[in-house]
Amino acid sequence: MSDLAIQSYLPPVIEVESQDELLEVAMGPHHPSTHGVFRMDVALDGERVVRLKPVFGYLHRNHEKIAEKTTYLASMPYTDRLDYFCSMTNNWAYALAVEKLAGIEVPERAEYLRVITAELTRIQNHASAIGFLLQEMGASGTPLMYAFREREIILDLFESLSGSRMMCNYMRFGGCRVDLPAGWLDAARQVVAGLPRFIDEIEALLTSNEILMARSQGVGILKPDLAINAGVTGVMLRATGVNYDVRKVDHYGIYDRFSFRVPLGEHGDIYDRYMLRVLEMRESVKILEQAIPQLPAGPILDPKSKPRGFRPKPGEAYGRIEAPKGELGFYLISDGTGNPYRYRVRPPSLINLTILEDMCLGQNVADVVLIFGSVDIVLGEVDR
Amino acid sequence: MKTSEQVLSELLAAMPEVKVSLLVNPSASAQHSLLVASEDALRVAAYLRDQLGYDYCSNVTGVDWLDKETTEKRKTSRIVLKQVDGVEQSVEETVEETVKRVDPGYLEAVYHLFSMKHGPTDPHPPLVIRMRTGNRSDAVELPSLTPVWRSAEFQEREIFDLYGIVFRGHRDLRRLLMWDEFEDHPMRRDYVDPDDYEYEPTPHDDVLKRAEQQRLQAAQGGAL
Amino acid sequence: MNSATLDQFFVLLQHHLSALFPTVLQPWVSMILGVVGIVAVFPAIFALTTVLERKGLGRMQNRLGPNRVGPFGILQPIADAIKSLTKEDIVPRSADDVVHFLAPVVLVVAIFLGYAVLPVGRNMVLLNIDAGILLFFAVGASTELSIFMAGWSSRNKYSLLGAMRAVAQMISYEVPLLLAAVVAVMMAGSLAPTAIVQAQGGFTGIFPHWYVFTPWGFAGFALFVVAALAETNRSPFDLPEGESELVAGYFTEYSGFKFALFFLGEYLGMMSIAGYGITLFLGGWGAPFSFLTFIPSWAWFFAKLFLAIFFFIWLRGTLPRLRQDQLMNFAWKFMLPLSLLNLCVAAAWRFLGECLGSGTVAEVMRWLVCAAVLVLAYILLARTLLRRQNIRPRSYRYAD
Amino acid sequence: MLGEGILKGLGETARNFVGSFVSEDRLTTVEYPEQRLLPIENTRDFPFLVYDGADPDAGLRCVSCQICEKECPPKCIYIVKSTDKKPDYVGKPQFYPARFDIDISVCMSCQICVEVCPFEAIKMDTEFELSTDDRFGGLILDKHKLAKSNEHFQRIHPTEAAEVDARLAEEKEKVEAKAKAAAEAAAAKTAAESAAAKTAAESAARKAEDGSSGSDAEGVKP
Repeated sequence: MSDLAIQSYLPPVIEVESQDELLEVAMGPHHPSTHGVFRMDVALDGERVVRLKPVFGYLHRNHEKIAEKTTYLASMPYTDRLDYFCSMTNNWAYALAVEKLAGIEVPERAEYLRVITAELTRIQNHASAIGFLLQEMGASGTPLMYAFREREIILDLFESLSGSRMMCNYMRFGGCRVDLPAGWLDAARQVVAGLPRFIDEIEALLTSNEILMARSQGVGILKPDLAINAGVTGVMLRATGVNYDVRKVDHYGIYDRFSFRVPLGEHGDIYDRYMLRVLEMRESVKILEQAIPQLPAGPILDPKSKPRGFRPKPGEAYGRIEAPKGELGFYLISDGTGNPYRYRVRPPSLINLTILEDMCLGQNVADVVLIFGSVDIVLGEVDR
Repeated sequence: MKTSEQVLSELLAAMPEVKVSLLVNPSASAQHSLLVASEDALRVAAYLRDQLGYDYCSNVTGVDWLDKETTEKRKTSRIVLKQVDGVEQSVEETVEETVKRVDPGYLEAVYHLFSMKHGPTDPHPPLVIRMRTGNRSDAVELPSLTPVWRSAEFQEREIFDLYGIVFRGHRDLRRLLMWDEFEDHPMRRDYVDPDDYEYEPTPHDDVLKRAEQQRLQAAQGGAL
Repeated sequence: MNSATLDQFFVLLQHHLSALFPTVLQPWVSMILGVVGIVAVFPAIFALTTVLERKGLGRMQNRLGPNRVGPFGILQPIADAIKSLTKEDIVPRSADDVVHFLAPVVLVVAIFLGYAVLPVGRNMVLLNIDAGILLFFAVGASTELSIFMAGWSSRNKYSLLGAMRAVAQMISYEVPLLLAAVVAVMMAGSLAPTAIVQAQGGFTGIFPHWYVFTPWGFAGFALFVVAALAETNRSPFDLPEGESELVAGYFTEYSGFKFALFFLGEYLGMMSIAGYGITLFLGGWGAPFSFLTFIPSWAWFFAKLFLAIFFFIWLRGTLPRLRQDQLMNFAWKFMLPLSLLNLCVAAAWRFLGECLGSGTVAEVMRWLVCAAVLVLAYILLARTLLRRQNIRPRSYRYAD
Repeated sequence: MLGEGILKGLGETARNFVGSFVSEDRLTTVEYPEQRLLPIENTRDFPFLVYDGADPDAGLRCVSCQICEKECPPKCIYIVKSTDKKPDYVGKPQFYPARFDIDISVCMSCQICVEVCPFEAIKMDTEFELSTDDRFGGLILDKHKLAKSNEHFQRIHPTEAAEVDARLAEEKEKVEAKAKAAAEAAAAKTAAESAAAKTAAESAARKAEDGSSGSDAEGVKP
């Protein structure tokens, strides 16, 4: 079908006078701002980027193959290690996909617990993402430390709930693993009450800062049609003005019951991404303020689900949630045995990097670092 | 939003010549998929994106289906010449024989589509389209859908890397996760792990020495 | 010991010590004693600054900062020194090793030269020459050479990028730095640092006559601080070594003692430029209130120096860094016009002072006019520049 | 817009600077070896084996069923089953692990072994200062290093330990009651039929034993 005219979205080509005078720099894998081991092969004309190729795989451990060789349950702790900032949402996405595959119902209390932990995760992820972005901008770690101070408190909650700070391994197919320990809800209520103060603090420090504005406004602009076509999700997408939040689209869990809004950007630049993270934190606080008092009593695990010998019927399912970094999906094919036949993670971090090249070309080398930071990725998820 | 069956009928109404069929998913999720013949895939994809609003390709992945060997017993009747009562006659006779049938395996590329245009107002299950290669060894080409959905760019590279499907028309088909010199496709079901994961011919002395020893051993073994 | 002796303690000490030597040698000995004083005191302050910076940044970030070595971690610099002295000195194979070696040495020597004319107290200046300020700026400009030597000789792309940035930045900011300093020179009518300090010596009521308390002085001081930050590659102008972009900029390939020398040079440069800022605008060794003059002059100087260093640390703990083109725009489109205008305002101040005569009303009038011109120019210029770049606060819409 | 944002930010850092001296709870970090954070009860890091009583060998709850070995995601557990049996806490003869090793350099602290264990024999420890100078041997914990008393379990996870103890006590009571009833029935029978029905009594006792073992496997973990 050569006569088929398809409108494709390709990165721009930057004209240079002479290819020989380009300065080729390998940014990474050991570079202070690549968030782990990641490499960008950059060609510079002066300080202007004319070519950029991302190189992945330094952290690749073939998570999917490991999952196909173990039982459904045994993959749960491995999902913690995908995006190690947000293990709760990773757990949820995997549990959701398995529940779709096997048709398991989740008790109400467990749904509430999932929402509470997921929104706490979102807050701490966004806070640290802002911190890292500012670190990239050279703010010597102050916003990052404020973010980590708050994250620490949230991680303490996770530890007293699930036993571990980052590798929570908390959710199960059809519910959650353990019920709340005594006093947890009060502690959570206190933490949530303190969060608006923290967000105000971050905003006072950053939002109206002229240097931040000058560095981030109009830099790394992403257009909405390219963003949609490139499958960009999460804050990156909404910063371009596209209203697409899987919590609102799929109505998974019990997000219908809470009133919250989805902030939308307009310019699709770094400043919009930063502001959207701040605003989303505020919305998450709102959800938490509604969810914590409403938490019903009841079982936390579907009585039919059992830890061992889980064998769903043959078939396949794709389940997705709105993880803090974008749409996190799990695609499972069952052949009726105890191990999944195919286990696939749709990593938002990787797919959001598709347009890294488009955003960086023609920009300054200092902006490349910023744009990369504003995408908010975790290499554990990119490379899997 | 439409179900997969409705999409199928619309597709066939618009383009009656394309080969698309429905694959039913028996699990609780009931996410049925459309099997698209590879030669029509680009057209179908462009139609889905531009006419039906599936502008967002969420997930692209590969699946490896091995050769399936089925043995079944068949009863065949045939006519044989036999001496019956001294006279040669043709007699019908039923013979039972076991037949081994090998269904050739194939590699599959699976695309999960959603619509952002219809956005949050119109919740819908994913539209799943699949393409299959001819076999698992030499006919592993599929058309790349990256021209239609840019989000497939890295994911198709990943499939190429891990499953070995060659995507025709991809603008930059290189390995994504494994290093360029790696030879096999580790996500294939029949992939055999190396004994020692640490063993890689890297420019470190002792490893090089080990590699040399192994090479010598192999050469001697070959001579014997 | 009365306050006058305490004030002149170090001067007298130098005098008495050199008197022990034969008369022919006395000027030499006295000179060497002065040099030893500077070479001992300022690196000691540098050592203290490193630990204070880390502790101060830590406190701003709600951390404790270094606290392992010695009480409250105060001996941390000694541990750092031992570490950097015992570390392997790595020179890249393809580097130009002579230049690679010379770069940090040249930097430290040039920076130390600047201290020769810095008055750290009454009668406490090594070389009281008439063109002191000129000497300082001339010597200060030569540090660019060493930075480029470091970046070029390392044969590292990041080093080269860092060095290019550094040279561009330092040359650009030399201009507003000089122009900002010139107002003080113009008012004092001398290029000698001691004369400039003495010109700010008197008191009105209890308040001193520091230049920073005049409109042109304040503007000049602000411009000087910004330019000084850029000259010394401090945050928010630390692009040449911008860690997140260029790993460590021009000294990426330095380790061990050479790295420590760069570190030393950087901090000494910061302190010397802060010292000149104090001399030019903050009354040098003078006391801030007339009733505090009993405290020795050198104590005031070092107190002001520590305050200035703390301000530098505070900025570093708060601000992100600018981009190269924004930095250049800022220098040429904002700093330069403002500092030129400031020169005119300073001249007008002098002229108005002569025209309007003395008297409170005339004084207030003069003050208001000059301040209004500067504030108006600042607002207009800043607004125009920001609008041209389309930078403004934003509001956001929500979807339900 | 003309520098106020920067001033506001400076104010914020100054507030935190002063605040870190004024209110100690602002400080996130502690000076670790001297000061320690309060332990959080549910904390888990590496598994240990629970034993009852004073003797780690005799009181080990593990019956070497090898479920944890099978379910362990990174496969860091290595068990060799014993050939003989020894009595467990209810007095029933059970296998015990002749060898039970956990390579904690591989273990990822996921707690799945604890979840699948039907005998409450493996639990998560909170000990985290485990650094050794032997990279390969030092981090493989054998049966003796893994065995920790029930008192230790009660100390680190009081809530969970109380639940487990109650459940086990109930189990034991049930088993004992059953055994007692069986014994009484047998005694009554022997009294009635004396020597003649010797074989019948034996079979009844065997039956009681089978029933108890069945309930053991099913009933410990709901």
